[in-house]
Amino acid sequence: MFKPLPFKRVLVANRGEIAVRVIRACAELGLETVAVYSDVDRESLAVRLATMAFPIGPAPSSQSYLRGDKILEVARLSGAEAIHPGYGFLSENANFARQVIAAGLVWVGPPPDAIDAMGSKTGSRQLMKAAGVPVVPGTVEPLHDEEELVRIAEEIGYPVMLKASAGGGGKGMRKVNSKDELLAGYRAARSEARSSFGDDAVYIEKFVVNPRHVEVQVLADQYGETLHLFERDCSIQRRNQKVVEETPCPVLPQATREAMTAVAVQAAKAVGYVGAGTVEFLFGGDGSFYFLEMNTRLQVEHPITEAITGVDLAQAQLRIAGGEPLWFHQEDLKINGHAIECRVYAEDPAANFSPAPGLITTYREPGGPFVRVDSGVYAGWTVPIHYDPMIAKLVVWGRDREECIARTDRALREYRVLGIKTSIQFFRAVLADPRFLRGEYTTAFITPELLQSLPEGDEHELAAIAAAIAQLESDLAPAKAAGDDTTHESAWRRVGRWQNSNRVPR
Amino acid sequence: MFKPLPFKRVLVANRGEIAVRVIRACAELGLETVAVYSDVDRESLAVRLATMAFPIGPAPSSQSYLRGDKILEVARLSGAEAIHPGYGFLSENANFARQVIAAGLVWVGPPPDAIDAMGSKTGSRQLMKAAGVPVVPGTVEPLHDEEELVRIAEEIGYPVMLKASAGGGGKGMRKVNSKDELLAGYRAARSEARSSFGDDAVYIEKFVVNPRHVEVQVLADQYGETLHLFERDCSIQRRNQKVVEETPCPVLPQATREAMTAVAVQAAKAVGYVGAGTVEFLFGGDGSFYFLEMNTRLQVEHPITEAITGVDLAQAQLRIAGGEPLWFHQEDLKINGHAIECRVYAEDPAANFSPAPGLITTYREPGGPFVRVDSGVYAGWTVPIHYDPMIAKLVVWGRDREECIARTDRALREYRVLGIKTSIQFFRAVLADPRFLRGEYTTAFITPELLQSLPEGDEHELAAIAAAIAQLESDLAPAKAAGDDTTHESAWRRVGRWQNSNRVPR
Amino acid sequence: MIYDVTIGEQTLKVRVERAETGYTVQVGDGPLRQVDARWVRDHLSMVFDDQRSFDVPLARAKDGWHVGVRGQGYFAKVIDPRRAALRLSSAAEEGVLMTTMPGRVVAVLVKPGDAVTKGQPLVVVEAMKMENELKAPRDGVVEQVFAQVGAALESGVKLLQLG
Amino acid sequence: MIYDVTIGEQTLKVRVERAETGYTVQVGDGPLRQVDARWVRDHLSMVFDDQRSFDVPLARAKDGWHVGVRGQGYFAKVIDPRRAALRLSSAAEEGVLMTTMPGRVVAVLVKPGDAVTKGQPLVVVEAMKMENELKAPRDGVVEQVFAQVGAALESGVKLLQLG
Repeated sequence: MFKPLPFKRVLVANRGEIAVRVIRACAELGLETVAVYSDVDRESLAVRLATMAFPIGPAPSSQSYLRGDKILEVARLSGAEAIHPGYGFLSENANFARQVIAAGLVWVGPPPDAIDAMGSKTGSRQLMKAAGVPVVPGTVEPLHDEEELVRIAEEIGYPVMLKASAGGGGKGMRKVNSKDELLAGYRAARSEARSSFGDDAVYIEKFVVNPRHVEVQVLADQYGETLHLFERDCSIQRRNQKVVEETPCPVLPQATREAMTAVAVQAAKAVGYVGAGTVEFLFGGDGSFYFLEMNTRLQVEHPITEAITGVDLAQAQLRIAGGEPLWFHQEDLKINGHAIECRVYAEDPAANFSPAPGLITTYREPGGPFVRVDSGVYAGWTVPIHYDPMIAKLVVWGRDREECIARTDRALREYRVLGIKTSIQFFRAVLADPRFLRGEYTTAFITPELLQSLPEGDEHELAAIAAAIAQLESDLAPAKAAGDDTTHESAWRRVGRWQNSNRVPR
Repeated sequence: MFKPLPFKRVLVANRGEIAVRVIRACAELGLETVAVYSDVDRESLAVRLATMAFPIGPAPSSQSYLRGDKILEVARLSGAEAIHPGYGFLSENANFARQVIAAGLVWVGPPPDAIDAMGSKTGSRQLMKAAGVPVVPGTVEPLHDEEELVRIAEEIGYPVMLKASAGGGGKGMRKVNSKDELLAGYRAARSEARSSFGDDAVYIEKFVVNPRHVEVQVLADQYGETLHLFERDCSIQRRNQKVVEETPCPVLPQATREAMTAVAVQAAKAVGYVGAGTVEFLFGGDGSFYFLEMNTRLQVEHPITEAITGVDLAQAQLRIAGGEPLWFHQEDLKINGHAIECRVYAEDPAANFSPAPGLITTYREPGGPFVRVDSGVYAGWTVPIHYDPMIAKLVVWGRDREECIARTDRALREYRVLGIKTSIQFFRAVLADPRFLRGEYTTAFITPELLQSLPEGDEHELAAIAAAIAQLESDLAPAKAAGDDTTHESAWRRVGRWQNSNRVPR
Repeated sequence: MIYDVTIGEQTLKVRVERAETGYTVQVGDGPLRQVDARWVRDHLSMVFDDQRSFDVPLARAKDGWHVGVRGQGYFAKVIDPRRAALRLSSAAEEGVLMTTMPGRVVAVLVKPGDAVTKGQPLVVVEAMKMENELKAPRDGVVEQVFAQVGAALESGVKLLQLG
Repeated sequence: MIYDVTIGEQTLKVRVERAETGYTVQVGDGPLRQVDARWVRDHLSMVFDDQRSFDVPLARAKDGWHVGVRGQGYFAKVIDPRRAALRLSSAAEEGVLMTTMPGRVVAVLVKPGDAVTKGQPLVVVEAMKMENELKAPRDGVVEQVFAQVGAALESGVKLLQLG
């Protein structure tokens, strides 16, 4: 029996599937929950499942989910004693965390100073470098002159990457393959940086060839015990957003795993980390790995780690925040089998993943062995235009990677979403791709060709037949057609019966 | 990569959740499926999920699911190359199995001779006794005279049980606590047996005090390798039907586990068993255990074993039937965590578990971490009157028993079924019972008092308010009331909006 | 509007009025409460003025509603008392025996003209391999038998009329 | 009845008639097939005469149906050709620009009187942090602009009329 937590009611300062995830963890620990909702989320699953629910403003998150003041006011009104921020929104806002603590509430997250320390990309890099954590070789500060550029490029070795200090979105970036291209590339990068950002400062970094995105889950209690829960491979991305994740990484040598996880624990300890966090690495095709950043919160993809370790990370966050020392240790953790997550987005993969919000008319999740769906939606829910398009996560476990892939494909085939476009079918193309099957993929996995490989067969013909049947019934009995009336005893079902009884209406 | 199976299409000779379970296993192995359905099952989930579907007759199972001839005909018509019988119906019918094999099809089950050997209660007991498996001490043959009775009662020790050889249903049974009661009890049992069955033959058995029902899952390939996958405790029963099962058994000493699982493997080997099977034991409060019977098929409760071992038993059945040697061995199997199954029945626990078939108007399964639902129903499905009332199985895993219980309770709270009565709420009373929490329960666990302990609070008031609101809207807009029209843009939802805009219909 | 809502043995007077946002409700002479109620397909999502949230599945039934609260299903019979006076007396008072669940008639234990006493088994209905005895709602004489052995019947079908 | 069903770029002629059990269907001049089709809430369960089973989610949309086959969602525009003659020409021919998804208007790039060429971006709509340019369906002159920057619009709302 674990120690009763020092709080009884938890405010969940988030929305969507992660709010539901946290509500479930609270329910399993016997805690009451307080949901907050923007105007368009009144009918959300989180509101429906929580013990209490409070409105906090209009749809735009700047007026609702990002309003720390309103959330603290709801905490006061509701009698919540702890706040779980989920991911995104206020989860990595150190000032909000400080306000929560100052208000005498329990912050279910890392210490604000740890958030701050990891919050700045350059700051955290310098900090990690000092702590002996490998970072991508290069300067963090802007280059002073061409002489320094040439010297450092020689030091770290080609290819190198030149990046605008003020940059982002790929602008002001230049890959340089050899010394011959260096100066021309530098000048082009500076000129592009100046025209894009009004600042021509540029820094240099080693270009990691065939990189994969591999991250390590860590968990630390308030008493200095810091564990890792192995890695996740999150290389399959579109627009720098993760799409499919798996654990363990199919190509990580055990020695590298040991080194990487040790470094992750070291990184967490260097900032006095507490709770659940993730240390992200770039893992090169040559076996090297480098610290990218640390996410000081629960990650979207945490369930695959739960699947292979059996540790409920959301529950663990709450128990750690409640002051409980870790109830298991590094040697208790083993990689058990394999897990894959597919992030189901309301978007159209065939139209360059453009968002597809709207009303979900049909929604049926897959079930059966070792299939988990974390979602915040249901049939009848309208996916709002204001937030991230992720509507659900499909998480599948298998004894080995092969079984896991086959089961994930089965689950995808069982998934039924209608009304909005989703990435469900696209995942089947990912899973069937030979690069994925071999485990040999990089962050450049998703290509236009992959999108073309979506299955094609008699689907159009079948869809046309179904639509024609529906239209016929609708034309014959317009007032009571299917889709207008989906009750259990729909007129349409009756129509079906008439036919079996010579069309005599009953 | 496992060896491709020698069949591509599997006929699933069953219905309900187990048909869906088998279809999922086939889909994960890349196999096509053929569903068969009785007249009332045309719209079942199994038919919807299968590759092909064939009608096999009227609702009564004697005219459909028990008609081996029709099923073999469907196998021929559909080109199915294997038949999976599920549980119940034809699954333990050795003659049907022989016909399947004679038709050149693969029988996904044990050899017919093994079914036969275990099919007779007395026959299997004698066989097991000969193989050195402990059976409940006593005679299997009728007692010859009072002299023999006294001698054997002394041998096996009091209390003893006297049972009518032709008996069943509790008639002609007498518990005898000491020698003083023996002869009177014997005469009474004989007289009752004669009047009930026209046959006064009576045999004697040791009475096992505070018995639990503990069973061992076994798995054997065609080449003589026979494994066990630990035990399941299935003591919580109503009307001799299992209701809640868990694994591992919370009170089984490790030494007994080792002895019991070894005996189970021995029993399976004694009959040349192949495939998945279960050896059932009576486990006495004194630590003794005795062979009861062997179920020569997949059990309803197999998923809890899957949860703690990671082995997909339905897939394993198919692979073994396809001739694959076992791909893991005894030493690869460990008990990982704890799992509980609740069998969701369409029945009314408050009315002595009387059946409650009918239309399911609302159906939402729980989700999230480590929660699995195997079901054959959906909102809009009418549970037929003709078959077993089980509609779904909730299977929950936890790192330990405590976490598992808390998570199961959370999942039960999330489960929403309306239209028919179910046992969902009843399970919450089971889980909260101190005897269950301590793990100290027997087959006599379910008592009238437990049924009285169903939670009571403001539920009536809340239900009354909800019904009154629905009735108000229905009275104000009778043609378009909720429940009459549950489309996404229901009139009723619009009514809700009117109120926010001064009731001006749009 | 004020309704008489009967759940099990208990009857509650529930007052419900549309309000600016949602509804004003009152149970018996309890406090007035505001409730924001939204229909989400087959559920009613209710948030009360103390911000307590309840997710209540709801479906129309004969004479009332199926309602689920905290996982438990209830049948709420709803009567508008202003109209109730116009109604006929209940089935039990009329001496009508009806099926209470779908099932198959396996035995009719009485015949027209038989005198029966309240609680006496009259018809046996089987569903899902379980037999259920349907008992006389009051004393009386069997006037007419509609039940036929072997017939598969829905819930709420007339089996027998007592005089 | 014969319908023209358009899915993506493809238009199929589908003949469908009620039959003794279910329907008789024919696509183009393909074979006649029988299909037993049952509506189960928001799905159509179809079993064809070769006993192939398909579980197809279905929902009404403007001018047609959303249909899901093997996990993929399609929009099937359904036209009864006998009535089609009576219809007006399509929106694109009329020069109407409409929203293709719900979103918020973040920019209007033209004003009344501007000459535009087919494919030229006219309006930018944002949804879920992604911007989408809506382009001119044909050459023409902007007659009227209905789109207002900042407005949150449903799918299928008129943004702009070309002359």
